[in-house]
Amino acid sequence: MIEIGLTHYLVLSTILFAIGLFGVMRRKNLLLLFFATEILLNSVNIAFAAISHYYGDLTGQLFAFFVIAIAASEVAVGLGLLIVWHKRHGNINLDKMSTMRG
Amino acid sequence: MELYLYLALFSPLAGSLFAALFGASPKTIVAGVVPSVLLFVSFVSSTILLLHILSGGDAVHVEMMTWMATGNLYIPFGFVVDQVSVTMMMVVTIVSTIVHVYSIGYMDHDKGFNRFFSYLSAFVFSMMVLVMSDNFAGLFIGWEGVGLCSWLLIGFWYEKESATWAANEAFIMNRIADLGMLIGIFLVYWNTGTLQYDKAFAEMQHLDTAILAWMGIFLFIGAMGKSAQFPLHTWLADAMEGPTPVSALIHAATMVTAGVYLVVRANPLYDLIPHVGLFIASLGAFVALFAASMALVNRDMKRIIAYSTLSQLGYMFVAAGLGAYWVALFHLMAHAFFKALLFLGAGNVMHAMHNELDPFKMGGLRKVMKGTFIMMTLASVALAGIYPLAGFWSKDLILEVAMIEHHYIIYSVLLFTAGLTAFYSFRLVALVFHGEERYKLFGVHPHEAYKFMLIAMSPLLILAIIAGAFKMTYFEMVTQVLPATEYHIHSALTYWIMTIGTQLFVILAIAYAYKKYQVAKEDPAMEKRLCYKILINQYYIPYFYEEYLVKPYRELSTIFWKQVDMKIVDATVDGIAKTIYATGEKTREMQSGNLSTMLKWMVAGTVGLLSLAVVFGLAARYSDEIKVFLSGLGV
Amino acid sequence: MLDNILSILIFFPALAAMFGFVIHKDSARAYGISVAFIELALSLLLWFSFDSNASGMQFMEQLPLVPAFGINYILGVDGISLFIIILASFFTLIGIASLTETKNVKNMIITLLFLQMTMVGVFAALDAIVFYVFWELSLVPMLYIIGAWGGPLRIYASIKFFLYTFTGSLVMLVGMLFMAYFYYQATGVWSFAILDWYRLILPETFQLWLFGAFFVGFAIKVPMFPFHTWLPYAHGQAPTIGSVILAAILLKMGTYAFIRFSLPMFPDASVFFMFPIAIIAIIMIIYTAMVAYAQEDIKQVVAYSSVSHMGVIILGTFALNVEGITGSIFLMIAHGVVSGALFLLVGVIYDRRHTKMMSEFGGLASVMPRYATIFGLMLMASVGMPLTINFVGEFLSLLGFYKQSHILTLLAGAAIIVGAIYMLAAYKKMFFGKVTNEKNRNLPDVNKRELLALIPLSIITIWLGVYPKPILEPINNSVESIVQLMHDKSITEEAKSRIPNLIEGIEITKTSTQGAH
Amino acid sequence: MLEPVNVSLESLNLMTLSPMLIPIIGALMIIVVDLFKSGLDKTLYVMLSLLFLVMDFGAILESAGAFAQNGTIMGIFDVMLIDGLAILSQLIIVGASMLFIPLALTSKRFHEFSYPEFFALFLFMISGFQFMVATDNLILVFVGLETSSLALYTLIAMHNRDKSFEAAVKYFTMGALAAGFYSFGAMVFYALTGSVEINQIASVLAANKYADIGYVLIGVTFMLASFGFKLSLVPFHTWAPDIYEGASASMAGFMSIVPKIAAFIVAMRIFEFLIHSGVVWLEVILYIFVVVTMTAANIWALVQTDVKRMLAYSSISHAGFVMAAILIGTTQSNSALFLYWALFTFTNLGSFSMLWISRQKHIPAHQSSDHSYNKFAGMVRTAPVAASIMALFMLSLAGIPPFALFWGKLYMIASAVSGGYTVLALIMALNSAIAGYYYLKLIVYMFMLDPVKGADEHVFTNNASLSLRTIIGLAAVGTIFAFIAVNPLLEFITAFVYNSGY
Amino acid sequence: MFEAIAFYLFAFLTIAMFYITVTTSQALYAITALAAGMIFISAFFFILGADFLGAIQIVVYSGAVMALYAFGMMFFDTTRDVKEKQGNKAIILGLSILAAILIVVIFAVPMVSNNITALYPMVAGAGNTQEIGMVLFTKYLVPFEVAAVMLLVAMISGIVLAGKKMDLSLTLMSDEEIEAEKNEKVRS
Repeated sequence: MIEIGLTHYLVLSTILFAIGLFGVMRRKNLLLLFFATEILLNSVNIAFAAISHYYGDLTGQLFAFFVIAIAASEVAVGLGLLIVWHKRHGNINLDKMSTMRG
Repeated sequence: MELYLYLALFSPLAGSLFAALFGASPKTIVAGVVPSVLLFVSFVSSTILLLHILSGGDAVHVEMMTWMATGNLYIPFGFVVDQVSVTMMMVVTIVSTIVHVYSIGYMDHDKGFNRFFSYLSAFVFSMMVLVMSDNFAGLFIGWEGVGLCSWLLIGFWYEKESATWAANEAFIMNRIADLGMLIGIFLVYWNTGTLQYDKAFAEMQHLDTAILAWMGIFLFIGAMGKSAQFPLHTWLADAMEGPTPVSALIHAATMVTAGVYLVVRANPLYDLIPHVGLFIASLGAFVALFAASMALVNRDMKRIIAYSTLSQLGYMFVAAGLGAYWVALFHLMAHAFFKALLFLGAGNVMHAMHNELDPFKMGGLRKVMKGTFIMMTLASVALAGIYPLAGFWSKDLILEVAMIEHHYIIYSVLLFTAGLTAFYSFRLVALVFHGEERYKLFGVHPHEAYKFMLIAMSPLLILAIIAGAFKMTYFEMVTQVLPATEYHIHSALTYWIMTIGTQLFVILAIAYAYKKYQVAKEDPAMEKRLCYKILINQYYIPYFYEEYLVKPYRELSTIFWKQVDMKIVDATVDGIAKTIYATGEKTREMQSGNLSTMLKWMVAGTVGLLSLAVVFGLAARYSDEIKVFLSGLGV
Repeated sequence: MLDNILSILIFFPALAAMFGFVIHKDSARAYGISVAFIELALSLLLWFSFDSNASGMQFMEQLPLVPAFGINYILGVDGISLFIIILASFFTLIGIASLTETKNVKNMIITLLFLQMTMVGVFAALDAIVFYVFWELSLVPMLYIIGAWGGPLRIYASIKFFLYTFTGSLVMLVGMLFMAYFYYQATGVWSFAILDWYRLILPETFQLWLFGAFFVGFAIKVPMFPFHTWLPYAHGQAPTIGSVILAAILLKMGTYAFIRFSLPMFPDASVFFMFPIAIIAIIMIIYTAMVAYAQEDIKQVVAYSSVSHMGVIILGTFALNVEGITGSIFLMIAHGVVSGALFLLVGVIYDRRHTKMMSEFGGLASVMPRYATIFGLMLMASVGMPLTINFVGEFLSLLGFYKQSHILTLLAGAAIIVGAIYMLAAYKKMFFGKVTNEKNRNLPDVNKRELLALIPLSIITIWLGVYPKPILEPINNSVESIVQLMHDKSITEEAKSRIPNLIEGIEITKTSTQGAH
Repeated sequence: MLEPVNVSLESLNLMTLSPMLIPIIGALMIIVVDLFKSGLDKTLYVMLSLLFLVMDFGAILESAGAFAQNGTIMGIFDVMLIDGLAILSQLIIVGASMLFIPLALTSKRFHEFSYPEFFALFLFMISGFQFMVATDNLILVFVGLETSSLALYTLIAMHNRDKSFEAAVKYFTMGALAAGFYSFGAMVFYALTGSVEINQIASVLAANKYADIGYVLIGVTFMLASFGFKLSLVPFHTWAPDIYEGASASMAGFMSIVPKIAAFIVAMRIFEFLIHSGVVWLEVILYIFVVVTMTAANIWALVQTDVKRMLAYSSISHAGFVMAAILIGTTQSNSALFLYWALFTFTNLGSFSMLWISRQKHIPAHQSSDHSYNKFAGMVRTAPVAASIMALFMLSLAGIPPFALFWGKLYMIASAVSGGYTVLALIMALNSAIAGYYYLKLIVYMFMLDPVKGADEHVFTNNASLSLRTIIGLAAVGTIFAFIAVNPLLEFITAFVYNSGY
Repeated sequence: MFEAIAFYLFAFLTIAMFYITVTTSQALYAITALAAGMIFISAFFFILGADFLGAIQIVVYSGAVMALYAFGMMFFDTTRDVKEKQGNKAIILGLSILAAILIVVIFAVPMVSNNITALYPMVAGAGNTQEIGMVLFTKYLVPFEVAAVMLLVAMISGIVLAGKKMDLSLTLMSDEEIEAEKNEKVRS
């Protein structure tokens, strides 16, 4: 327990990932839902950094770097979409977003 | 000779086609005359052929062209005129020529006049094919052809429900028998490799008796249908719905005897299987009695004659079954003459009585219809088998055959039937021509038929009287191809006792008939008796067929359609389609359009995969332990 | 021209159909008749140049299509397919000539011409995929014909027809792919050429499975019990021309395919499945005949009677001897002519009264004597009266199967009884009796146009019944080579004994397979 | 201290980048053009994009030539991987895009085409897809994937109506989740092997003899979830119908083809080696995926009332069908995938284009949605040629020979047969039969029903212009005469797939 | 020892923060917790010696992303309580917990194969940033450039979507309306 190994980080990452999943499923407010997706990506980043550290290999860090970049881009696009939606409908509740079904 | 053969064969066809040309037009006398003339040509050609054969000429055998040839099967249109077929040709052409001429008068007022002659000539053509063919397939062509024409002619007055019903019944019943015939033909082909009579019969000598027996049985089933033997007999009585000339030609003289002809023709086969022959004879005897009994009480003139035909066919089968083929053929010929005469006479009566058939509504007609009276009486005498008319010679011979072959039961049945025959024949004569003129009650004014009709009938009368005289000539001729067994009772005393006894018995029966029906009166007491009811209802056989075969068939058909086909077979197919569709309808809810649900599905899918992965991962990791565990369980 | 006559036969109607789009709709019928007439003339030319004494494939054409996968455009005819091709062009002509539809005649004619392409294609194809292409493609025009010109349930009927057969043929396609794969394994080359497949001898288990796969496709097309329920709907709803072509040609695809594929490719499986299939055939014969008897709609009677007759064809096919197979092929043609004529006849009365219910009629014999006569003739042909075309086929089929089983043939022979029952009953209901319905009293008899279609059919019915030789002989030659091939290929004792060995046929077989390459 | 790195220019193989760079340059150029003079007509941008796509296509062909000569080429520090798969898929991607982009030239005006940015984003997206397929580095795959996805979300939204926003948001959110799955999956593989290059992963795993099968399975699971989303495998498909409905018809057609082929390539690269190394679990799971996706999507397509949604489900079903190729994993099946997809491109793009030309701006009362079935009722009367072409596409989709898709199906089922997947082959065949129903349904509406009363007669060519007609004509010709092209196509594809070692 | 304490501390904090993020009904709490969580994560990066990553994490996430979100929150006016109707909570909870447990079960098993050779080993004596730079601009040059394109795409997307032109939908307007609109613009 005391000796922190890779497994610890992986487990932590998994728990955070699960929290992210929980959020993704639970949230109905799109903005808050986007938060949860950020958690997903962040949790993976921890694992990448940890693996990179324990293997002495830089690839993991680079992956994490790109993940951060991707997360940032996603925020931009996601917020753009939300803004358009909000302008039209005045809400960002996904329960009110089901005109297409079946 | 080939020319005459073709002439004999195809002039009826030409006549038929000629008449058919006028099929849709109103009555033209030409449509009746030309076929009659062409039939006369056919008759003349047949006579020439007969003379040729009689003068010791070889059988005429032609092969016109190939019909079917495939694999080893080779079926030509081949025709043979030998002693047997020429007999049949003579019978057919004589009777049909007469009937044609007669019909010109009989059908005078019918709007289907032209059509009638077309059918009638077509029938003759089919019959000629039947008798002249040199192979089983050709025989079958004629066989079915006469069936078709019989259907057309029975149902000639197609506006009558009963007529069309009878036509269909006749056709279908014949078809049942034809199946037997067809199977017989298949058996012949696969066992002998050919359908030509001569080759097949030659081959049969080497075959196993069991196979031959099956062949004989199946071919005889075919014969049973055409010759209306029990249990396929009901159609014949119903077939009387057709015009009377048709009854005379088809249902008395020619077509119904085709079965006898088949057995005679296949004599080499039946000779090899005497037990089947005995069965045929027994059935014949039974039918003779059975039909005669029904004729006793019937109140329909034509049906009475029809039953008598049936009964006489029974006689013929007795002869044929016992191996006396020439006797059968001889009776066939004689019977054809007097029975046709009887029918034509009945036709005259019907005409006179405006299609009334119940003899109880006639009576005393001898005054107005002298010619017909004489002819019918003589025909009845011939039928009863009184010396020296045709019936005596041929029928007595059959009795003798039964005697000589030691089939005493058959003999006594036949003897008894002979009495019955005499009784019902003269019952009819008595009712129709003697006694009170009951028809007056119905306001009918009977008149004699056209002269030329009576003249046309006269050759039949003559033949009915003198046919017996040709017995020995005939014997010599046909025994060149048929087994030449002379039937003589060795003891002269027995012979005379038998003959005179029979004659006396018959005359007694006639006398009784006259006595009883001289004054026709309804007899309610008799009508209440059980046996009367059985007889008048034809042993309840038609009823049985209707209730237990026709109706169930109809109902089963409806069940098959509405229940099985629609509700099971089709519904299964539709059910599969509907199930798929319904599944779609139900599960499309999965696509609720709500993003949250979609995300949940994604996560659920992943978790599902994960659990499978874990299970599999664990299983892989602990595969050894699992194996041990499972082996412990004995799996 | 003779070298490519099959391609011309296939694609000429299609090309003509393309051109047909620009024809003015009033002239469409004339155009259609001309095209169909030329096509018929071409197919007759094919017949006259056909060497009746040779048993192998003739007029073979070969073009690479997807050589990488062994798919080639191979055509050829032998005695088996020749007459069905002629029948197809004949019926297209008859059909167009007797067309009474008034709605969208042009579309109908174009569709018919396309249909003709597919029909000829199916029977001329010697490559499984090419065969499959035409086989499937034939569904489309038929779908349109039923769906656009049919009765009230037309859409249900057309979709059912399409999907049912489509499903079956997809299973068949899998079977074909397996066959090609086995061929590939055996030889290292992909090939879908039927003649190549003929040379492949498969182990019995493979044969059984493949036979099953092909069977599903063919059985639905035939249609065999219990896959037949699409047929009454299709016939019942289709316009006259649709029923005529469907009954006369399209149904024959299934039975033809049995002879072209199943028998020579899987002789052992054919023997193995002979009795089960014979029993199905007997059920088809008797059961559907009884169902036909119960019908109230004359067209349904004829439709079910088709199923019943197809039973006899199947039985003849699975007699596995020359007599039976020849008979079944002949019966295909015969049934095509007769049922086609019967459907035309039903169409005649439908055009006049717009009903097909038999209870609406009665006594028509006196109102329409010519019609009654022709109907009667076709009825007699349908019940297998000798000297009509049907009898030859029916007789030979039953005769052939009798070699294999006595009892089953006896049962199957009931065809001639039950067939007579429903046909005569129907005829009685429609034509006999008094005219009870006032609407029927003044019906006009068949007119010239209808006679134009019916008279040739009547003539053929009788001509081929009296003198079937010109057709029977080429069929016989080709069938002999197939039977010999089956005998040579079969591996089980049972099959060797069931399939006759025609010693003189060996030489022919060899040359025919060599000629293919 | 770090040593300076010396890299020779030749070793970089810069030409491997050229096909991807061309659309990027094009996109930038479009933006620059807009910068200098705004308000230019869309035709300019359409033609510019087309021009760059043609150049792109040329560049890919050039690398195809190089591949045919030298085999697989690695470039730019071995990040770029130009093998047969990359080339074939790029050809399909760029080819489909070339067919797609002229669809912007509608006679009616739509919002998205008024933006030059639309075309720029489109070209960026294409290059994103190209990067995705032309590498075996999971990082580049990820970045390429996101580049294209982000552009795609925007392109959908730019159609500018409520449904398209809804679609974009849904797609985006689910895409974000899928991105999470992807990175998690990549992480697991990285944890296992210390590498994010698929070749490397494969060899390390093989060296370890798959000792950590549990980890592998977790990684595969997440990868499956992520690509299941992209490929719309059930139950990750839920976005597809909604997004197709929300997007413009032309975009929907594009989406049914291009993103999926890119995802197929990556999936093929990842899963193929796993299947070949005997990961039975994956085989079972893929089997289930294939069967369920094919069948369920078909069943749902049956009950649709809107043609576009029906086509969406049908696209899902087709994707499931093609997924079988990866399961079977033989050269034949992988070639079948490309053949199928190339033919599918023509047919599906054609059918969506048919919807596109019939797009109305205002939905009449009798129509419940943009492309409800009854809109097409009796189409053969009013627009016979259009109806025939539409029917042609439907028949092709249903797999009626000899139209394009039949050959794809044929070869795919054949590969299942020769791969030993008999039952799968049967299921595939039977599914085609189920699918027949809903394609027929449209044909029934068009050819067998009467038009709805009061329907606008010109509705079917509402939106048509010469270029649209040309595209549809091309698609139709491609669909009909596919049988001529199948053989060269097949030989080409098989050679490329085989030489790439798949 | 220090490492363990730091790990557990930050692990607890991160989990807590993220948990608050996904459960709280106050958007403001959520964003705050998220930002805090991000910062705590950067702590892990520092612990693991990924200094560059840690810096980026703080700059990009806690700086840029959070600013964007904050802006978004203001725009959407979500500062008040967020009412979220929950469907079946059991499913949500169950699925997440199941997922966690399943992965943990497997991850808890130590990896058998530990003979991983680093492809891009950390070089002793070089700073983390230097190392990253080295790899980034050689091996990962292409992904880096593509990421640049991606950011450009994101930028364009953001501008287009949030731009004013989107307010008026040409898609929904008929041609006449579009013409009218144009003329008005010209006039004004």
